[in-house]
Amino acid sequence: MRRALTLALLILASVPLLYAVSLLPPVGSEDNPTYTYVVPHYLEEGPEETGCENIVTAVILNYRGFDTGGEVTVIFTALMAVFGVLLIPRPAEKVRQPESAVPVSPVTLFIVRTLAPFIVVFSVYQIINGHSTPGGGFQGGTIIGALLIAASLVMGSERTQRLLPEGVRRWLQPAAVLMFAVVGVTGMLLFGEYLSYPIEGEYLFLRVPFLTLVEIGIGVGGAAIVASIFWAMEGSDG
Amino acid sequence: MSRAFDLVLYGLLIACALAVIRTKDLLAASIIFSTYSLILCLVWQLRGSPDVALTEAAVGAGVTTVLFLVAVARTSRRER
Amino acid sequence: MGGGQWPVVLIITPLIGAALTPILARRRPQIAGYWALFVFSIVTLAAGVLMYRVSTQGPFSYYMGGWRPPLGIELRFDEFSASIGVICLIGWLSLMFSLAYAKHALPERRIPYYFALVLLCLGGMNGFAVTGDIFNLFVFLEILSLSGYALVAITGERIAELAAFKYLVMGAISSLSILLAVGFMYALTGTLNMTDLAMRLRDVEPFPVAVAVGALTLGFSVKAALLPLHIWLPDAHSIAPSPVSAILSGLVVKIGVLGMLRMYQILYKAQIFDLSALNTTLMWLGAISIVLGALFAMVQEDIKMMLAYSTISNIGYIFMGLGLASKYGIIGASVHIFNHALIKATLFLGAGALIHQTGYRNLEDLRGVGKAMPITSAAIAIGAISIVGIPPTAGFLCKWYIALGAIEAGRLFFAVTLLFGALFIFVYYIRMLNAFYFMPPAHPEILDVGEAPVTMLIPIVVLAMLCLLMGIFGRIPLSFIEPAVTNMLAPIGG
Amino acid sequence: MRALWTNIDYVASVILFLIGLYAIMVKGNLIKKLMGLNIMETAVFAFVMSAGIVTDGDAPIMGAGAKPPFANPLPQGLILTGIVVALSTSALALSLIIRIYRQYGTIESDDLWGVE
Repeated sequence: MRRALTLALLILASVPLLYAVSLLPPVGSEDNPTYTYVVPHYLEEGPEETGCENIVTAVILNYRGFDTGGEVTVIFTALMAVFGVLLIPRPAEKVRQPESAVPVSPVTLFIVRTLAPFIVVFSVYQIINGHSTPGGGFQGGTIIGALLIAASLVMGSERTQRLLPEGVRRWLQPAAVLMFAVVGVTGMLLFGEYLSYPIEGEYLFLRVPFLTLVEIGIGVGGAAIVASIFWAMEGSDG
Repeated sequence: MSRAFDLVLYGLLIACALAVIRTKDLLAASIIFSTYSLILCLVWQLRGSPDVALTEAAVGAGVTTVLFLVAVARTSRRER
Repeated sequence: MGGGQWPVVLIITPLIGAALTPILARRRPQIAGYWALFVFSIVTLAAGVLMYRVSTQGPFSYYMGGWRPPLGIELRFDEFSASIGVICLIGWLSLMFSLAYAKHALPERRIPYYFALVLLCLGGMNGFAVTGDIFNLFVFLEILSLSGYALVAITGERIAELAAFKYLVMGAISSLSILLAVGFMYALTGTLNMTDLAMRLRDVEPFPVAVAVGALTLGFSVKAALLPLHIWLPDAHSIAPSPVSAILSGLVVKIGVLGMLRMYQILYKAQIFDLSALNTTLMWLGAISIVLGALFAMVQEDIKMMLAYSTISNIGYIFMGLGLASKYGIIGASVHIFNHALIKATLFLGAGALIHQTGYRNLEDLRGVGKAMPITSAAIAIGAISIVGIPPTAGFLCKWYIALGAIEAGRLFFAVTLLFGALFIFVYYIRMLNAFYFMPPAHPEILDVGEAPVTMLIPIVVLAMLCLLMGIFGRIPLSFIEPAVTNMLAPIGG
Repeated sequence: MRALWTNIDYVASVILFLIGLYAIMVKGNLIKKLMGLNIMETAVFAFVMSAGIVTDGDAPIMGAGAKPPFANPLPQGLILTGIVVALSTSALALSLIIRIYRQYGTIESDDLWGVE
């Protein structure tokens, strides 16, 4: 009954949606307003104005950098939220789950150990070269975070957490938010507005280092947050 | 030609989405959800968006799935 | 350039403050509260300066990264953005109230995260109020919603997590429907800036825009808890810690209304189609919310539950004012955003103080508390009188304006509904005051509890005084918002 | 109908959106609801991305050998943010689910109604 009713409701809702969709500008055409209005400026002036060969990076870190500042705040909010919801009153009372119910197979262990250095190199490359190649801070950071998760699965969370002691972790988690603030305020003091980067003039050489700094901040913060969320959910302290 | 391939991918996406809903075993559903994300990642790579594809692969297929698995392990595996 | 960097101070300070909170409070969690209060004082100062600038120089913009729209993101400060004032005021007082409250109500380890989340929520609201970019709006909406969901669950009491989950699912669907609408508008016009969007929406297909408007209305009315979409609100608002209830009920639901106002600003300027169908719907839903919200509130035993339903009723007033689409109606609605925030914060903080001191939540158990906690009870009484709309208080003027708006629009029926709604509200607040002052106590020991600690009393008293002052000087916000409304309605020749 | 065929990318995302919504409304298991929410999220992302499709568009990375047409970079930037938002929502929701299970021993909403 409930299913049928919901289904009917959704089919009813789909009619105006589909009709509206059919009236939108045709997908893929180069004459769409989405492609003729703001984007030509990004594509033509982007590399010149921002120093990024990857225009997506130019958009997310320079033209619309404030959005990305918001994005890293959202994920930091998620971390605070997970801690606020999950951390149990007294550490002494915490329920220790068994490290893992099934013993880790030596094959998995071997693969994780062998691949780890390559994964790290790959993510660091992504983070540092975000402005000229696909990928960037967040992608690289998430991959490092995923590696930490994989390590926790094979070696146990306690041992992995020793790589990133609690005192250090506390500083790394807000790294992205703080790095944005530092670069943003520097830009504000030197070039006029929050998150401004130099377009020309004597400070031009600072542009790429600044972008790289932001990328590193996002990467480090992203990795720490992703891993900490996992640890908190898995039952050990974030 | 690439249009036909797009259609196949969309078909697969919808099939995966339905499978996620229908599967009673939550562990299996999580894995199917991961597949869903990977197909989506392929779609985006084909549309000239390697950045989004990388993110989707790392976040959607990777971290989100792991978090789902942790939650399933901490709660119950069967859906009623 | 040429305008100082106060907008940056306003937006960035709470985010940095929140990022540093867990680090600073690692050893001593109690520090977090004082730190958050200090950070938010700076934000409040910035809000004051910015509001002063708006009132003296008129609206102005700040371009993030120096990129002019539509290339970059614009922060737009106009009369509606002045809601940062009320956000900062209520936020600051709630933070102060939290100092003593958090110590008792929360597990110690969660205290730093509590304050970080409150800062993020308030910072997100400030960003939402001033941004001029529809995608940036979505980002700030997510910051404030995520922290809101977590704050509901943070006590870990009774059904807190369930209420938070329900809130999260409804909230996430509404955010997605807003993002879908952003997608529609972007596909049609290629721009994300609000001012630019209003210009470019003039010559596009109207039907997809209508669907987008529908999705936006749906999304924002979930956030604002308009009646058929209110089901998440009573549990979430009553189970949250009291200062959080004050923030959620006073401010976060208003974010939905503010979003509607932004949408109307775009639509009136774009003049793309006749809005009367939407307006009529909102008017009716508003009227139903007023009556049903009040009826539900009448039968509640839990004091915070009652206040939560009363919020639904008052949101009805605001939506009715918006739907009337007449000048007085919209002015009344905009000012009611402000006044209801003050009143509801008074009531929730007052109720929080009562619960904190006595340990009881039900009206029956709280009998006779008027003698035990005279100051808090008096403040609650002032709040109750204001919310009913008895003349010398804050609630009167805006309800009066909305009624005027209904008459102006030739909708006498709605003016009558409004009066009946006020009557219902009167009944249930009388019931509450009766229990406080005139009934013999159900628990004799309640007479021995003392007044709340001074950091809790100050916010309550300040808010109650403001409720009275806003009644006397109520014309100030009315005349402040008037040019914005006139400007908004100008294209339709009203 | 022809217009629907040209805009098949939008149509696909609308279908996925409705599938996700159906899961949220009908499924009783909280984790299942959350999966529905995630499907809905990706559907909206696909919708916004479709607004930026350029036929045979190349990745918008300038440099030696890059030739137009390029894919639209703006929706890509927006969706990068969107994906992170989706991850954040899921993380919080799953934490809530874990807590709910610890308290009530069930995550079926039919059983949880009784608790309330």
